[in-house]
Amino acid sequence: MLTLTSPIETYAHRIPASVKMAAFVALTVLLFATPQPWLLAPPVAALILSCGPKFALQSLKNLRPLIPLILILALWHLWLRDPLGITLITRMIIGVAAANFVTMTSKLTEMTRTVETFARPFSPIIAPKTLALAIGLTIRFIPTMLMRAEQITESWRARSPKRPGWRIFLPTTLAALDDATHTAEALRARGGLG
Amino acid sequence: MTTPQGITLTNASVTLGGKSILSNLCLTLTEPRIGIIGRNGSGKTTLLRLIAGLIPPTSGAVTIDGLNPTDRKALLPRLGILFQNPDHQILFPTVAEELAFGLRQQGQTEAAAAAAVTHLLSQESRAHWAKALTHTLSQGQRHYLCLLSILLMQPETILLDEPFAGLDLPTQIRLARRLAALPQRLITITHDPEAVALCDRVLWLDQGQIRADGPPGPTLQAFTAEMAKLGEQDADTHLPD
Amino acid sequence: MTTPQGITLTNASVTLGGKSILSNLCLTLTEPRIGIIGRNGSGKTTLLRLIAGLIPPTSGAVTIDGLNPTDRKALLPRLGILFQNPDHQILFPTVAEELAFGLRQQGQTEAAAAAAVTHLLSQESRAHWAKALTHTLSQGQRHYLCLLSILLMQPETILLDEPFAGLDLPTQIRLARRLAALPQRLITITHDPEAVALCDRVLWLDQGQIRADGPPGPTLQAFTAEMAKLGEQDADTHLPD
Amino acid sequence: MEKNLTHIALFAALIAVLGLVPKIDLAAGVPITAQSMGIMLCGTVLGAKRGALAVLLFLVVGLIVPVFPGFVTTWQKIQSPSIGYIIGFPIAAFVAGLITQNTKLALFPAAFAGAILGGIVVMYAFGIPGMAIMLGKPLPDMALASAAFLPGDLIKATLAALITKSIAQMRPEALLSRS
Ligand SMILES: Nc1ncnc2c1ncn2[C@@H]1O[C@H](COP(=O)(O)OP(=O)(O)OP(=O)(O)O)[C@@H](O)[C@H]1O
Ligand SMILES: Nc1ncnc2c1ncn2[C@@H]1O[C@H](COP(=O)(O)OP(=O)(O)OP(=O)(O)O)[C@@H](O)[C@H]1O
Ligand SMILES: O=C(O)CCCC[C@@H]1SC[C@@H]2NC(=O)N[C@@H]21
Ligand SMILES: [Mg+2]
Ligand SMILES: [Mg+2]
Repeated sequence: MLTLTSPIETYAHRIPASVKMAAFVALTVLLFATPQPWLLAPPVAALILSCGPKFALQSLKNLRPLIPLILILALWHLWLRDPLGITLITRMIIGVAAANFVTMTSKLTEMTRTVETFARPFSPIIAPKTLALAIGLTIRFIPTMLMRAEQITESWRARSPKRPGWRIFLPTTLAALDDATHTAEALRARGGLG
Repeated sequence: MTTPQGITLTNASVTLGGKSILSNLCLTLTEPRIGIIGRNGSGKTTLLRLIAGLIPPTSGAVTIDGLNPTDRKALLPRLGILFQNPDHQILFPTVAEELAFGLRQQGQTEAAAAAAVTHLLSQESRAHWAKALTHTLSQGQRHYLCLLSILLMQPETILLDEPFAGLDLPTQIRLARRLAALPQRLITITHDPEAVALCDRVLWLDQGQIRADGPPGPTLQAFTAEMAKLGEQDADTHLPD
Repeated sequence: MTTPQGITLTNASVTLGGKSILSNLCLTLTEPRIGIIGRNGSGKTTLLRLIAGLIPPTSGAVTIDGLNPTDRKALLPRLGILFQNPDHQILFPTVAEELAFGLRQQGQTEAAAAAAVTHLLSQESRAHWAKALTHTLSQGQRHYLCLLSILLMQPETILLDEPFAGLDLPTQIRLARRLAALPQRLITITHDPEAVALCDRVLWLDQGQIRADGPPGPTLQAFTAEMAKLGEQDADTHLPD
Repeated sequence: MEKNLTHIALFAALIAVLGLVPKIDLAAGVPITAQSMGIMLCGTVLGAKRGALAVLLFLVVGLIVPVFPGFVTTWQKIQSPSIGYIIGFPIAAFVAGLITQNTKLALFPAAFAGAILGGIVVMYAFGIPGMAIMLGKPLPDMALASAAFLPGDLIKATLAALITKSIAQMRPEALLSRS
């Protein structure tokens, strides 16, 4: 599934998502305010380690997407002989590790609900219920579009010796637009937004 | 003042993409069991969407118990719709969420909706469906799920677009029995005359117009005779644009 | 050495999402008219996808005229597939493009493909369909379009998944007549015993296994009796997970 | 109303799906991604307001699930040199939509102009200062570094305009920017 939520249940899963998100925002502010972001590394590392070795290992693995970025920034700053690179990279690693901690220990529904709560001040612009529905629809449309692409590839392969490649982009987009139209009708048929 | 009960169409027409699909329909539908039959492309699904307020009439008017069908909120307890293609109806990734959504929309609490869903599924001996992913169900299973989700909401009128197509025989037999026992008004759309033989009233839709309207006996007889005649020909020699 | 003709399954099993859908099927399909019947969710569509090489067997093997079905190039002239849901088959925005696609893939020139499409549509008195947008056709019309696009390619074996569901009676009658006249091998998947009554061989698929296999007479009789019995019960008391 | 909502959600999802196309990492730490085409499409197909809302929705969903290339969330992106671009995303879509819906040009040139002005000019106007601040480097250097995006972005703008035109032909009712 499309989620980073860790299947390893820890005490941190039971802390409300709102608390974790607020703490994360505070940490980010600190990270950018201080010229010595590495001072924040020990508490964040301790937090992750306190959830057990298996969880910590998973956290480490989830940092993998950062590797190319870190390498590039490191090489670039080495070439420039600019020590700022160290600050940049530590800040990024700590920030991303903390962000992952929040997503790994919070359930999708709970995070949606928290975002809904935080968005309450905007309720004159968008009703919290509508926002929650929009978030849910988006999360659903992502695999649906991929499934559409698969179905279209399958139908293509059933009639063609060649793989479709990029040619599926337009049919998939059109099919997805039709899906959105049908979803709108299905929503209306069961009471709609109101 | 009494508001008119049932579904009324007054000179209702629908034009889509510059093509006239339904023309000048005048109908008052009040019978408890109504069948609408017609060929592919005759406008059955368009008529359903018009009645359900999913598309507005290009001209003329539609009312349901005196209300405008585009007022979905007022209509929710009055009208339920089974779509012809289950993929066009299913909104949620799991069976339980799909079933619960309608009840939540009707104002039930999350707990009440969940309980109703569990009860329904166990009644259907399909408790193991609750957590099943809707997109992995077979086509017939998805179709049946859509039906269950409408029946669960207990609307006063249920519009069914080809409710039996794609269902296997035991499910068809059970469904027919179950539908027959419902106190609600049912409007069944189909191309299969057998499916509406027990209705109080059958309408035959042909190229967007009512070709016949009355008790099932004579209407279906005329329909079946015409269909057999057309089937003998090698192609539709006179299809309009 | 002669290569085996027809479709063979050797101990073929399919597991999807951790669930066993087809188990240990051993079949040799060579008859010109084969029917596959079964309940919703029995695995009919999965079997079709397996035979067509759209999914690989989890274990065991499948061959078509001795070839591996994943070899699309060799298979194209041998196998055509009608998908159960037209929405899963239609690729192009207009009817003419949809019909021409298969012919182009078989190596015909654009002009030849266009001519074949025009000829076919006028033969069907549906010349006005050529420029129609596929997504505005009615469900039955889309279904029929999918059928036409497969027939146009004239593959040696045609796999049809519920070819009659959703088609109106005249179209069904004509289609049946047309299919009967085809020299190709047809494998028809359906839940409706009538649709396969004239086959040479009928297979009854039940929970991913062959429950019966033989001439239509006895197989369909047993199937219909079982279905009627199940229909009398109020629910499937013993559905597996 | 429901149609607006589902189309906005669909385009938010489309940006996420484009995030599955492999990115190309560049020196300054901001990658070349296919997602910027998604931003352009939001504007040119949905129009200014809905397009911007779709991008905002994408960013909000990104707080909950990973929607950026390499399975990355919005939380992480706002820590990276990309932050300026991320802030520019909704505004870029808004401008692209504004131009598409308000010029008297034919759809293709209008969408192309919108994609260039919104998806490139406005986008870089936010992105370059963002890089300068995050990386502590002078603006001109960063502007120069961003030139590496130009060829790709020009191709993406052309594709976005073509797709917009195709949608107008094949699903005219879905082209909310001009309805
Ligand atoms: N958006 C549209 N633009 C143009 N024509 C349309 C549109 N929607 C439907 N039609 C046409 O309207 C006619 C009626 O379609 P409808 O779906 O109501 O038929 P139906 O009676 O439900 O058929 P079926 O039995 O195949 O489901 C068809 O000829 C179809 O091509
Ligand atoms: N990806 C999947 N993951 C899990 N289960 C699946 C998956 N695909 C199919 N199934 C299950 O496999 C079974 C067989 O599905 P299949 O579509 O082959 O049935 P079918 O015989 O064609 O039914 P129908 O008559 O309704 O079309 C169903 O119970 C379905 O839920
Ligand atoms: O970090 C990311 O994942 C995306 C940041 C934005 C990348 C910008 S968008 C405009 C420009 N064109 C690209 O291809 N990349 C940058
Ligand atoms: Mg219909
Ligand atoms: Mg099937």
